[in-house]
Amino acid sequence: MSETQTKHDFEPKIVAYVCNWCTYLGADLAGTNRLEYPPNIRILRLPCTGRIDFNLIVKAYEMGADAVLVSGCHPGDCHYTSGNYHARRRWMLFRVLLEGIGFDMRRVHFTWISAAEAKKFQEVVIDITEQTRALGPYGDFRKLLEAPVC
Amino acid sequence: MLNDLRQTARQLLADKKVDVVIGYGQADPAGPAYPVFITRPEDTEQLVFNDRCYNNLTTFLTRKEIRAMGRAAVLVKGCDAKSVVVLAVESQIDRQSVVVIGMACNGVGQPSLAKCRTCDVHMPRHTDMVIGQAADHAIEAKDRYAELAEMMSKSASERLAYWGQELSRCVKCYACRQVCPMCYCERCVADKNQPQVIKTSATTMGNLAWQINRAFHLASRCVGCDECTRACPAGINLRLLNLMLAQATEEQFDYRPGMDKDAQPVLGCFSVKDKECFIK
Amino acid sequence: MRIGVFTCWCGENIARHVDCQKVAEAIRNLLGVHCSVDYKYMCSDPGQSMIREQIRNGKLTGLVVAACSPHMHLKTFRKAAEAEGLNPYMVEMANVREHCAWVHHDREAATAKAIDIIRMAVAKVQQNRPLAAIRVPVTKRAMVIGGGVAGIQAALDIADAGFEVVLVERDPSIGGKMAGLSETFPTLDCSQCILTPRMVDVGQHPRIKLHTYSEVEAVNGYVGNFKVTVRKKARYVDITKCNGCGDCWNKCPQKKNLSEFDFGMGKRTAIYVPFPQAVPARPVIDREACTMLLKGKCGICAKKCTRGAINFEDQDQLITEDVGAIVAATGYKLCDIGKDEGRYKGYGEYGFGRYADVIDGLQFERIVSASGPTGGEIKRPSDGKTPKSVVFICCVGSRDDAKGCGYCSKICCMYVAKHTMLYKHKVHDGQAHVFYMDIRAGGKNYEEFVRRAIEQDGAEYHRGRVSRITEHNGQLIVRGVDTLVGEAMTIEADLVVLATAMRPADGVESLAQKLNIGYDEYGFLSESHPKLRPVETNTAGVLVCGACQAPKDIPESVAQASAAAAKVMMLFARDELTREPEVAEVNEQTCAACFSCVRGCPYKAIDEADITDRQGRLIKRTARVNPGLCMGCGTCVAICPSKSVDLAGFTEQQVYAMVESLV
Amino acid sequence: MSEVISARALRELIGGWLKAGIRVAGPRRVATDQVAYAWLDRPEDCLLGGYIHPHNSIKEFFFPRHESLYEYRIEGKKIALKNPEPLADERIVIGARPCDAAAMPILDHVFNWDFKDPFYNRRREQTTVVTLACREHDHECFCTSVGLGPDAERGSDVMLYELDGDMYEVRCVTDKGGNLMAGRTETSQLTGSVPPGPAKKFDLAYLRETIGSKFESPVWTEATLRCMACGACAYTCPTCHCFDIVDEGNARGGIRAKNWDACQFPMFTLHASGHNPRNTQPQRQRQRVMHKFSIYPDKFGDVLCTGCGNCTRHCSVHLGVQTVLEAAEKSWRNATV
Repeated sequence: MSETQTKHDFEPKIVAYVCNWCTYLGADLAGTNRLEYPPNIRILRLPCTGRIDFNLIVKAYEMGADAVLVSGCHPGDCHYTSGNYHARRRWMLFRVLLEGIGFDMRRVHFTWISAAEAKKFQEVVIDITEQTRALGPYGDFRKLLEAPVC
Repeated sequence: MLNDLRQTARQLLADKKVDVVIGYGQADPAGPAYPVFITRPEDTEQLVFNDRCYNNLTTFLTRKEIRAMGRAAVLVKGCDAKSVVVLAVESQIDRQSVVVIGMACNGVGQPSLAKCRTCDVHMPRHTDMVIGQAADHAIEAKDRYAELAEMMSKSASERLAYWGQELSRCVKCYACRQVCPMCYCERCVADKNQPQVIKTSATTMGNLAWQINRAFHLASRCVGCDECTRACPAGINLRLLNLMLAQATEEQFDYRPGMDKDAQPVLGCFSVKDKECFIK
Repeated sequence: MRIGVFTCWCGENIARHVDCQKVAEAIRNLLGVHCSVDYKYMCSDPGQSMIREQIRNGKLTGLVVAACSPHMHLKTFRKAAEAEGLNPYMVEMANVREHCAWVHHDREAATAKAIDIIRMAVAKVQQNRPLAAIRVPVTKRAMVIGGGVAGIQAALDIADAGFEVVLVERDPSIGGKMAGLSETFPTLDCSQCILTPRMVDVGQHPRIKLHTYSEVEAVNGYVGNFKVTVRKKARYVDITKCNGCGDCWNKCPQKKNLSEFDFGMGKRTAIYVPFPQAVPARPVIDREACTMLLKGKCGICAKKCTRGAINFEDQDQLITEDVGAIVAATGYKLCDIGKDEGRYKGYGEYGFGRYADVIDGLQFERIVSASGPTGGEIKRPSDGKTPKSVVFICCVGSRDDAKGCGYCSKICCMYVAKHTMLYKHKVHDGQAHVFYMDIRAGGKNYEEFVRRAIEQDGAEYHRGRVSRITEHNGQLIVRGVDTLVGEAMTIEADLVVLATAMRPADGVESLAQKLNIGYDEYGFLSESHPKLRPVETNTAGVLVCGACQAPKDIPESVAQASAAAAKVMMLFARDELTREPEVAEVNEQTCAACFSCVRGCPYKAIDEADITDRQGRLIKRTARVNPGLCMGCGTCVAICPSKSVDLAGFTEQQVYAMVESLV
Repeated sequence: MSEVISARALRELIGGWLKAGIRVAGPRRVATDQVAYAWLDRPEDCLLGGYIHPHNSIKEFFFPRHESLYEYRIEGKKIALKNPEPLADERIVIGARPCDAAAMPILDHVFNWDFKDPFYNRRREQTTVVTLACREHDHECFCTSVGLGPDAERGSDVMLYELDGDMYEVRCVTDKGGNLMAGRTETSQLTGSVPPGPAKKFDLAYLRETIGSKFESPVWTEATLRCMACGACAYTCPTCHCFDIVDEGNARGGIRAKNWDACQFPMFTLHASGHNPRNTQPQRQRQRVMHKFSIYPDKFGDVLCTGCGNCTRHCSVHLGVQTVLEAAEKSWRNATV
């Protein structure tokens, strides 16, 4: 039992899909600056937020994530000029669907974090971890996962 | 009206303008009408049009069996006409080589289907001709999405539980996909197994993943013909999923698929001004 | 698959918070992992040679290095693998330093997380496929857009290196703004004296093809293989026949046209050569001014021309040039502070455009220039009398968000100092006043230059802004404040010179869109990295230099131009380019040809294509990625509903394997 | 002389079963105008009338649409397999339609002719089928055309016939049924009967002897060109029994699952090479009908259809066994004339 685990009875699992050029580097900088944050987050590096398919978000919950973070370059900063604009428009609609089917929107987070915003990265991760810990395990979704067939 | 229809179809075939007319036939007046493919002028007598003509026949325009028959004329109701527009925008059909026969429609089903109760395209648009007359009256956006408002008044957990219940009945027969004119993919992502993005199992989760995928791939493309809902043997109200995205698309982008044949599609495009209040 | 996992301590950096031995233990048990070792410094020579030895002895087919950020060392380890004959793209890194050891101080939690991160990388590498770098041929021919000093420098450097250059200039002559300057700071050497020889070099260079009075119409293709369509505007003079004798413009009756070259300070005829040293020294007919072209009357020039070079039927021509690289050097213009346009708010209070004697810096250059309309004598525009008191105002528009330009135009402090000197040298009893916000004189001999203006040439510098300028019987009343003295002041001036903000030349946005490169809110072209890639853009093969990228003075522009030229030469030093193979590819079997990827691709790298049988009959349509253009963002993958397009290096297989390893 | 039970007593009986931990399935309203065979939570969940046919069939309780064959766990470099616990609980399906019940003995052939499917057989042993004879039918019903009828007893352990006054006559068809109802019924003079079923839609004998030679008949295309290529017919059919075997899991492990599959999907016969022996929809429809009325009967004697009509009833283009065979008989008889 590690300290953090003894500190809390529930350790949320948080999956982060981040772009290679802004948020990933922001996280790198957070490291370089030794900005401590909870270890619950698992970062998947993709070239661009434009690459992040909505099915990946669903898959993360299927794999037992309690919250998902999607993060990339600020508008105008996209390494590929407009991938994040495409992503943004996709999320504008996808959120509506998630919300509609009764998804807990407090468990899906979208942010822009630039390569320079190490502090913001740290704060976002701390926020999400604490908020998700307060929410507890995503029981409603687990029920769906475990629903039997005949 | 019926005579006009048969006459028109006969002419098109006789003049060799088209090789096949995709229309409705009906063996038993008490039973539903179903798609027929008329290739000979004399067979046009089989054509019917009434409030049992549910099918969105434009789905056949992208079917290889039907394409093989040659140039097609297709009957469309107001709602179906919109899918012709989207198919053309998505370069699935060469609009010039298809004859689109619009049928004035006062709604199908007894009682008429949900889509018909909020229909504002009784007279089909963007067709090559329209047979019959029907009165169109504008429907306020909020009325189009009334059912949705009711569902959204429930709590998130209640909604998730509701969909869990409904989708526990889904058997993954893919009727919803097969009848959809917009589901023309040569290989649906659901049938892709490397990787298996969507579980093939008809478990509640597998079904949810599939329906999320289906609904979102139709985002800003679904014309609301509701064939998916009608085709579902398990009676799952898929219409609600489509409405969610239709409403968002209309609210955020002032876009209704298939209404304006020149409007730029919503996805695959972007505006630097897109709202992003949800992004921290 | 035989995977080797190498966990780096990074000295204490990782080992302090992550138990590397425990990690190596845990990973050793993973399915598919052949060996798992930890070591103090993987990136060190012994570290790398250990990895190579393991690849050799263990016949490894995949590699995971658990160390720092891939941005730090992925290339290093890919090289190491390649040296052992293992495809470099079979190497993945697990970032257990920046993303773990450095940010989690609870050793047990950090160790657990490190294991997860590595499991993810192992899951991914199992789905990796060997990739081969993409090779594209290079057309060793460059295009330079803009014939100012930057464009000239770039063109000459590239041409002197032995490559062909196509130089496209919008105006009838090359030379740009610099050709119109009087003398240049900080040395006060005559601008034309140093520029015109280079212009002549360009004109005579065997490897430089010059398109003046021409504009870029369209740009297709990609690095090493651009096809540029150039519009040669109708000049109405056949410059192959013309010998520039001057009979035409000397006889032209339309003499009242404002000279662009003199910034409206002088006049020119309808058929004209912008300035005597123009290259090419051939005239052009101003279609807005020529009565022959407007009304079909006159035609004197045609009669006078002994060589029959005048052609009133002349039409615009479109020509295409194949080039391997493009240098944008489109330069700047001065903010037209007379009027409001969009974000740029005018300086109505300064009366520019309203009072003839309120002029901008470039106009003043023409007035003091020996080749200028006044022959170098300083006369004010209104009545031609010599101004005894001149007020120079800095930062007119610049450094002022309210007026539209938040940035510093950088050259003004220097040229204002220069102006005061030139003025003093010509009008000995005159007094120059300068209103400034700060003096920014960084640069070799710059500060000294400004001091000279103040101390030797007695220019009066007032730190403060001018609130407004009014005219009172022929005198300009300048009301301002000297914040150092701390009092409002009024100066009666004969002439006011505004150091107006520098802005990118007109039409730069549309050019940027044709070149598919970025530009900032002001229209300055974006370099791909502010420090490390200052002349490259985000479109490979397209470079920028000079004032189109940001306000710059001559030496900087020239330096940047040479830098851009050097980049072009680097490109041309090879017969073919190798590009990162991590690009998208379409599964043409399953593509439904909806072409939303074509719509969405930020690089226009996807085309609509037909698949036909041997007889040429259409089997089906499909989207097709041009690997030369694709930059590997993967936007198409997310857009494609049937996932018929995939991105090498980040395939669906790889990404889902990673997610599924997170349980 | 007959054995009867009152509706009230029947519901109490269901309640008793449920209390005793027996899993009871029956027709249940699962949505507005949607009746399905589903597990019952309370006796009143069970519908004993007011519908023609549930949208599914009782095969779900013997051959579920998704079933785990075994679990696998990846532990380090080792992979551990775990068989599922054999089904323990006793089960009752009540209110089955005769056409659904009749499907079970037909399916028994295919799950036992060479490999004896333990999952299927275990469920058969554990489950008692109580059938409710039909008083109504709709346009899609055609049980009478395949030798069954509104009160066909085949596949049932107990038959219930509606009587006036909320009573049911109980006829135990098998010992299993007998044991289930023993002591639960009372003796009466009343005997139940049902009105005649749907008129015959086609001549089975004629089709059985003709169909084998009609592989190339144009009717297949004419009658089925409109097929949408979904699996609604197969999945609502009491006798369709095709399945696929897939592994589903993640880096830690997963299951090997047996999932329903349907011959109407183009993927069903798609080869890895890209070649597809059944390349058009009519070919797939022909396969379905041929399987039911030629291939299966040639092998096992029974036609693979009980006339429930679900295929046509749930088809978005009103296409099913009945419509195809009607068309086929018509065109073949005309051809011979």
